[in-house]
Amino acid sequence: MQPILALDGVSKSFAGVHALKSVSFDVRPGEVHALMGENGAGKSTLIKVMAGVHAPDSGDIRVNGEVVRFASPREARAAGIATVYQELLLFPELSVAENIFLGHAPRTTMNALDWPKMRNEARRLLDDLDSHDLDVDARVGSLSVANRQRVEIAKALSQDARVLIMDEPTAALADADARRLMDVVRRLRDRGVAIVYVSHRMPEIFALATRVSVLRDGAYVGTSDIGDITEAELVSMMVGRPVDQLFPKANTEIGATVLELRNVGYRDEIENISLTLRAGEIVGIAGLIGSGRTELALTMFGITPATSGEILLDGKPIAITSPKQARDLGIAYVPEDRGLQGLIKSQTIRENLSLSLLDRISTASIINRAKESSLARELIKRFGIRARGPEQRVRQLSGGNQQKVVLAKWVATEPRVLIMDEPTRGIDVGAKAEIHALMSRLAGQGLAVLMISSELPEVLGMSDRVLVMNNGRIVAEFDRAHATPDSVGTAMMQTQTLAEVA
Amino acid sequence: MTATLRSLLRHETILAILLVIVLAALATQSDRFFTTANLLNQGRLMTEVGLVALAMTFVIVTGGIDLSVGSILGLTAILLGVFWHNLGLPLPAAMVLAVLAGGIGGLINGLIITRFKVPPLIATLATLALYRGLAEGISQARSVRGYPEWFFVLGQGEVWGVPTQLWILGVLVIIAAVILGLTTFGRATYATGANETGARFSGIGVDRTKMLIYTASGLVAGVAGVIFVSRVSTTRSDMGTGLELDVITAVVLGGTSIFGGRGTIIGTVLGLILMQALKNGLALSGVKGDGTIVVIGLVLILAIVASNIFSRNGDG
Amino acid sequence: MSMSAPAAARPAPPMRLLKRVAAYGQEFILLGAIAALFIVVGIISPRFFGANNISNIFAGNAYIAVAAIGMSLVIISGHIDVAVGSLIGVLATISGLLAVNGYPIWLAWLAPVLIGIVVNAGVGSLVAYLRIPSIVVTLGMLSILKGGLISVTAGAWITNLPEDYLIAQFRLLGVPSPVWFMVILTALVAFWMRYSSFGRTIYAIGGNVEAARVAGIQVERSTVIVFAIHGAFAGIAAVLFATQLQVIQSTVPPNLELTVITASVVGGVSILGGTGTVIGSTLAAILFAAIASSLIFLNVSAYWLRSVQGLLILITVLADMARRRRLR
Amino acid sequence: ATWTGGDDLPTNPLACDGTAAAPVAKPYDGGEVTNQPDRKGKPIKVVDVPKLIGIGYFNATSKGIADAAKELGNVDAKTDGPTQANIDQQISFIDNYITSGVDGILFAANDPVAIAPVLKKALAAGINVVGYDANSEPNARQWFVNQAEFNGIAKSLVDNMAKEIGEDGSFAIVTSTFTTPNQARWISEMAAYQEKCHPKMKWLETVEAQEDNVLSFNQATTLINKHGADLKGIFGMTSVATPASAEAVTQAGQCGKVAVIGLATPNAMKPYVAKDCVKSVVLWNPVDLGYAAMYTLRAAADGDLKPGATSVKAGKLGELQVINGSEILLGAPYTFTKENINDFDF
Ligand SMILES: Nc1ncnc2c1ncn2[C@@H]1O[C@H](COP(=O)(O)OP(=O)(O)OP(=O)(O)O)[C@@H](O)[C@H]1O
Ligand SMILES: Nc1ncnc2c1ncn2[C@@H]1O[C@H](COP(=O)(O)OP(=O)(O)OP(=O)(O)O)[C@@H](O)[C@H]1O
Ligand SMILES: [Mg+2]
Ligand SMILES: [Mg+2]
Repeated sequence: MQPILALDGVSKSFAGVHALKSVSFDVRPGEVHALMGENGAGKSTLIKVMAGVHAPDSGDIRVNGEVVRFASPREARAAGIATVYQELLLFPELSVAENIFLGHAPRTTMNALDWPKMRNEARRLLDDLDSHDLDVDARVGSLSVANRQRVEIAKALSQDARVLIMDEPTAALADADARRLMDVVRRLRDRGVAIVYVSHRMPEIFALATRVSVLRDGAYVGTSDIGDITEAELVSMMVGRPVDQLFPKANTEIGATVLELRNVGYRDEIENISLTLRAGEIVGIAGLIGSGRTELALTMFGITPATSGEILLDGKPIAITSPKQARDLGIAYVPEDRGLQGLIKSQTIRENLSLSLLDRISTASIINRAKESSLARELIKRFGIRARGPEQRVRQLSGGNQQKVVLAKWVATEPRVLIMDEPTRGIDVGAKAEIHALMSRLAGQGLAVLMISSELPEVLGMSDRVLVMNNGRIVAEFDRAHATPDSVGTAMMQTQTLAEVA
Repeated sequence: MTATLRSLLRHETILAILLVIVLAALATQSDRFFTTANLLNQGRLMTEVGLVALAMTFVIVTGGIDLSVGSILGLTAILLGVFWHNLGLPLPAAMVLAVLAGGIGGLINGLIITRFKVPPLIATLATLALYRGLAEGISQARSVRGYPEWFFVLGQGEVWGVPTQLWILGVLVIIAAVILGLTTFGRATYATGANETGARFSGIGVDRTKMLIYTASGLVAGVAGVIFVSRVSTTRSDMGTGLELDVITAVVLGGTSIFGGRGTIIGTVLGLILMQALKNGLALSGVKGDGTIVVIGLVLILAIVASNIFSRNGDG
Repeated sequence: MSMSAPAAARPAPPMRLLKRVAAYGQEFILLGAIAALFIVVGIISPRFFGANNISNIFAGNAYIAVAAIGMSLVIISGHIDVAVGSLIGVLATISGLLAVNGYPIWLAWLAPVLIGIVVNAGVGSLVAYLRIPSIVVTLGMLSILKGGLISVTAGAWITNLPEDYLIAQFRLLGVPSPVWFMVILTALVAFWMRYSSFGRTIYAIGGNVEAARVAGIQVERSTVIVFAIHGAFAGIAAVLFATQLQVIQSTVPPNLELTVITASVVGGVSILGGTGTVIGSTLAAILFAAIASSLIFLNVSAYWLRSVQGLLILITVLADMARRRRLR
Repeated sequence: ATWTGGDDLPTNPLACDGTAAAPVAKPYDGGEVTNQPDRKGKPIKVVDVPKLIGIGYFNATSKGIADAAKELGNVDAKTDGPTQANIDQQISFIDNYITSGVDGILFAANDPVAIAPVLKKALAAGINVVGYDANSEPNARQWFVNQAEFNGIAKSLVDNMAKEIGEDGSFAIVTSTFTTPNQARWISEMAAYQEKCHPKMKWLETVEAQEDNVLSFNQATTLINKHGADLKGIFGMTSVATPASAEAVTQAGQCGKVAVIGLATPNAMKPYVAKDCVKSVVLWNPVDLGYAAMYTLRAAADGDLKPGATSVKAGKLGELQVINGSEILLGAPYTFTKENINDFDF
């Protein structure tokens, strides 16, 4: 069958960075073509070329065999190409319905916007995505990341596209939601839509894709039918080398209790949380979206200070009322949203790395620039951050490397407790393995690690103990031996049903 | 020189070149422009705006704005008179109290902005009216005059041949430049302006930083108020009306991004000097006041256009 | 327990209504404030309810309300214009000069609107295409227009305006024409903002420029258009301003830009862009006129007038903040 | 609200019957120019810095200055100043002109004390300094041309009002701001004079309206609405407030019921006077004021006007009297009425 959309020898560079080097790629109706590559390989850039956001420096774009030039995203959309971008591009002040239909809203005969119809259509689209609880009148700014992701997808679906491009649509989704989304993708594929799918999650690729193409450092590496390739081969195509084992959980000696929470609550978001973190231990928290895991982390880090209960550090009661205080007590938090919470993207790597330990590199408040630079260089080396140097702006780094900057910045504060919220979200396998290895190493050095993750395999693979949260409470606890996909998954689901009954 | 420093200095470099050209051009227009006496005198005239502009640089770097500075200046001027004349306090005590009152005005701005999350523009728009109203209400339109001679040293006197207030401005410029450029507080200021959430999640006391900055802005406006009273020998409740526009123009001309996260004290000082040089030099060259205003408006727009174009070429 | 919390969970019909109310909260706060003011002042001083006084309150700030419509669009789109006072001064002078120099009356009315469009399209172009922050461009424009106006007119008053030029003094059904302008333009724009795609585009640009760009919105062109529309409203406001009396001062009215911006933001337009309605800004303009009038009726010493205004602005804004927090 | 403002200076109401207060002989209290070069008969450069530019009143004084300069032939005069009545900017303007090297400075002070240091600096730089309209501290300038004394204006305004609304009428005042020195002085003197000579008149209140046309109109309208039939008269204290108040009365259909008396320039008032809505407008002729100021400056520069002089020749205005030590009196305030208003064009 003829490809509906094809790229031919497309190149694109940004201020000297060759993001794409003569890449060819195509997608046919009724197939899911997966696009793989490490962080910074150029996947999102390629997608933006197809979507008309970036004009290619050279090379051709063909729609149904005809060469086209997209001067703007509008033209790409007119050609039947809909895109779900990696960084969610929504309007926080507008409603869900309006976000879905902005730019192509239904009209009345008077050519005025037809709000009732817009809301109904939005309802229908969201119901299609099994998002019955998402209010079409809600302000998008008030939604969780996962719900925003759903809005993005509904928006793409609303356009009746012939080509649907999805850039890491499941990165922010928990397993169950990801599965629901995959069902939707299959349905669309069966309807004859051509789908370009980017994800770092291998199982999804093998469950969904018809073909897979790989980019490395902006260059096209190859394409294969999904049946003709194994996971290991795919990984080595992406990385250019064999990758260390994922979830390299080293058995470390578990020490004394560092941090203890007793019946901690914050408003009505989390309630009666009791848990202990011990030196050298990795505790994983599993849960569905909105189960309150992030809320718990925010409370432990002083963003939303606890409104009830007790927190003890080394057995002594403490109050954590601000992130600054948490940091000074030796608690570090690698947040969920790295662009907004983790980094100052317009600043340099050096400035980001030193931001949480300014006191330590300054005398009488004056920052020692030499110390700061050498610290930055050392961390870049130690964490294998791929960058031109400490003076590169974080904005210009790929997602994985940005994540490493956040990690490095917090590890450099030499914390005793490290809370990681979705530490490998949107991270390629290579980087993921590195982060996992790092996590193991840190635990080995006596850190108490609390890891929140929506990827069950990651939770199970990395944790000494697994806590399951639902509705703002801890509802189950498993030690490593008993934490199986079945047991944890059942706990997550059961409590969900319980909550619904209640 | 590092890449950041280079990119930070880019606007300042353009501005410095522009300033040199303007100074040269003005000097050829009038032989009375480029004289020590005139330049020192201009320094005296720009001190109040300059002082407030230093604090405003911090405010704008955090992504905020303080429109109430002119009103705070007026309020401190009135309070200085009231404390001294009506309450009979010794003048030095009245001076200190008046400056502190300015600080309280700034503190209230900071509280409204950090506690109640009111956008700075709106918060200070409201206090712009509020503080001016207080100045009018407290003064009941009366002026306080008849200050002792020693008090005028501050605004009309000289120390080692240089206007007294210029020393104060000079010292504060250095302090401000060091704080913003070299200290942890400066770093916190930039981080807050560039990404407030990110700064908070990095353990920066964002609210504390902002409170300090708005309070400092009020304090400095208070100091400017006292200097102003000393310079003009009287207090009036309409003192400092419209000061905020001059201050913001100087800061923005100096390359501080109105969106926050970017700006330097050097830039502000250059912007300030450029503005004052234009006002003075054009007047000396026979251009009337209204013509001067037009030129300043044009220079502001053109300077920012030029630096935008240059820096975009640089960044790609 | 706040009322909006259960509403967020499952919007039953009455709750939905409450949510609507909450979403338009600032308008209701303002309406409440105006009503409260009228009742309190009216009880203390019944003459406050005099037909003339009511009509003056509505007519007195109508030109500010009209200017605030354009300003609201600009602020919703994520920008600001601090030069609007100067622009109105310039346009009013041009209008008056045309009227006294024998040009047709319709031209004296139309020219300010057209010139407003052209000037602000220029401002918008600098903002959109050269990426200069709007506050910087308009700060420059403020100086240029203000200085330029005085250079040209030397502040000479314009007198001897023809009777039939004084449109702001016309009445229709006993209601002063500025009130008609204010009400009709507010209603039209409010409707247009909600039911036209360009209206929504303004919200989109102000809410998230990058998202607007990939949604296929021509951000630059739209920004220029928003500024141009704002220029048109400044032109209408200038004509209303110029024809209110029989003389035109031909200078820039002091602090007019602050009043217009304040009307917009007190009306609930977020200074960060992306939200707000023009109904709010019009109500705010009416509230200001009502406050100014009330203070005279309540014998508040005029010395404290400005403090009271400042406090009231603060209270309205804080009330709005509290409401928004509850909404979340 | 009653008037509490103004300054702390004592009021000095004139006698009710208009007998002029005996002029107090006072020695010269003006300032001295240091090292004044010989300017006698030589061309001089003069700058006029009014309170603000761009209002009708100062346009008129500026015209008078230009007229006189032309008549004199050896004066190069120009007007420059702030666009808002702002003490700080006015000071900067004067300072710049001192630096640029003028021979003479004419000023109308926004604040008598604030402007003093810079004027003294001018005197010290050998520049002749003459004020008009609004005085500075006496020793900061050589001479001040007084358009009409505060108490004279007050008397004229209040007497005219009493004539129109009767001895027991109620009135209100619209002024620019409470901090404007001249207006504040006038209002204080009016209060004192009314107390003394028209004790039954009732002063309702005073409102601020800046130098803003539309605001003045709105404030006057509100006064009319508030006081209804109780309000018999409105004083406009500025050349902006008076026509706006007249307009308010006109648009409220209260012509003949609410009197408007005030300080204003004739051109702005002609429509209302023609329609009989306003019967009397009080003002000196600001063109003459500027003209006299220019002549006074020339005389001071030539050395013809020395401390101790009792009069000065001012071209077509003839001899003007020196009062109060160092002030030159233009004359009594002038009342414009329907009969004479069309003779003036400013
Ligand atoms: N607007 C831009 N300006 C400069 N460099 C850019 C820009 N966009 C992308 N790049 C660079 O291009 C390269 C490819 O980035 P891209 O976002 O396409 O990677 P990706 O494969 O999507 O990575 P990830 O898996 O982390 O999302 C990176 O080196 C990135 O830094
Ligand atoms: N109504 C809301 N308004 C604003 N933010 C919200 C809202 N609901 C959730 N969030 C944010 O979304 C994120 C997820 O919320 P929560 O802590 O409840 O769930 P979680 O178990 O961490 O889920 P996730 O898998 O999405 O991280 C948090 O950052 C939270 O602050
Ligand atoms: Mg990507
Ligand atoms: Mg989470």
